[in-house]
Amino acid sequence: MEVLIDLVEQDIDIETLYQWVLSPEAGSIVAFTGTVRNNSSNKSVTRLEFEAYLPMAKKELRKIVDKISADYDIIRVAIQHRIGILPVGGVAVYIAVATPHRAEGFTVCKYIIDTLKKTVPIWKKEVFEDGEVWVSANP
Amino acid sequence: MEVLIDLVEQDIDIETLYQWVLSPEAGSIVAFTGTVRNNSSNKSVTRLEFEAYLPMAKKELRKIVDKISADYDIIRVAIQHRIGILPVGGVAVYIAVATPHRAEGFTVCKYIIDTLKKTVPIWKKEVFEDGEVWVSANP
Amino acid sequence: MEIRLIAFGVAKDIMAGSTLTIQIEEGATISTLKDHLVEIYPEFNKLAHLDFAIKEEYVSDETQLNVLDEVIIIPPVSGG
Amino acid sequence: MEIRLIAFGVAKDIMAGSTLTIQIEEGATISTLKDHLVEIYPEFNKLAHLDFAIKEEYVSDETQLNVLDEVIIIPPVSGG
Repeated sequence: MEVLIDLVEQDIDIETLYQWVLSPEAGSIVAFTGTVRNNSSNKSVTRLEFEAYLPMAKKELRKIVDKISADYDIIRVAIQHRIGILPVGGVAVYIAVATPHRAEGFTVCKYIIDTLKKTVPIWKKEVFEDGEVWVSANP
Repeated sequence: MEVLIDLVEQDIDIETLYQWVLSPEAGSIVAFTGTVRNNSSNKSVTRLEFEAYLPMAKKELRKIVDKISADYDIIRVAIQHRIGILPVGGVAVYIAVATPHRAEGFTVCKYIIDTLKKTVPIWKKEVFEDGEVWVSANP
Repeated sequence: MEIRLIAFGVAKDIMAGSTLTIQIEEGATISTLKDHLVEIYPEFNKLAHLDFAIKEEYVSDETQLNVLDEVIIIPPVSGG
Repeated sequence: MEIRLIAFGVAKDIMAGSTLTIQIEEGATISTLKDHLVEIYPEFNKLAHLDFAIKEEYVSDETQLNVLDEVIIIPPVSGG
């Protein structure tokens, strides 16, 4: 298994990451892109701001990959998360998983993004026209 | 919902399809790429050949999308399937699904490829160095 | 009556051609047609299953055939 | 002993700053630290939960603090 994990301050280059996961042994690439929606809780979003505890975020991402790779045959996986300011439509996160077969690809890709949202120290602030809020902070 | 369905004799242009599904209302793009593996049943694959009953294949793909869109909120979906001769590493099919949230994106994308493989009149022939076989023909 | 058959995939190989016109009794169903085909080409028996389509739609075993029908022979599909 | 705290996300807003050095009794645990924090900044009580990390790893409530520890305050994460 080859793994590429990064948190970046510039735009995520999906095309390059996608090309990177390609492998002649893979029959399936499942990719997830998380983008900034133009609304949240029925309010119009102006932009997002992401901050991360960088070294730990990378470690936690690696833990997610190591955990799931114990149960599934993964050929390559690339995870890149954006930090800093993002406009509506911007790519917040991209995850691409190359596996021999597709069923495991869907399972692995979904596991990574679901777990990322629970354990990786990255915080998102939604900025509206009339205020801002740290997402998930309150129940 | 906007839908793009096609069967093509030239290489699938993933980048263009991916760009097409993007929408400011979408928070998630889940994409599946099916590629030609270099081996099948432990034999070395030289190339694949796809043929389709074109008008019916498009109709059946549309039926799949219409069926799943009754249950899930889909913003855009693009499905393109290659026909003709494909080398190892070539892209056989690309499916990209833009939805407001990610859970439905994974469900919809997986449903489309799983159902495509059961109902859409497309046939794949695997060509090995020492012969060829129509896939799935025999139990 | 005469029915025109169009074959794809492995069916084309079994029939050594992609089209075939066969004679079948009036009022015959897809089921009857399938029996005829298996009789002429026993290889069809080796397939996991065999489906048919008329006018770009799958049809069931009970579907009655009409003269001038163009019947598509659909062996197990394997797209993706 | 002195413990250095580093805050992220909403914790930074609550503490009106990203770092804080506090005095805490020898042998105190993360749980004690949390109680201290909530006392100083009652706003922390409004969070769904509050986690901590030392040396880039999550620590449990029972983890004992050592002098010179740098404790990261991790409010509910929201990446992706």
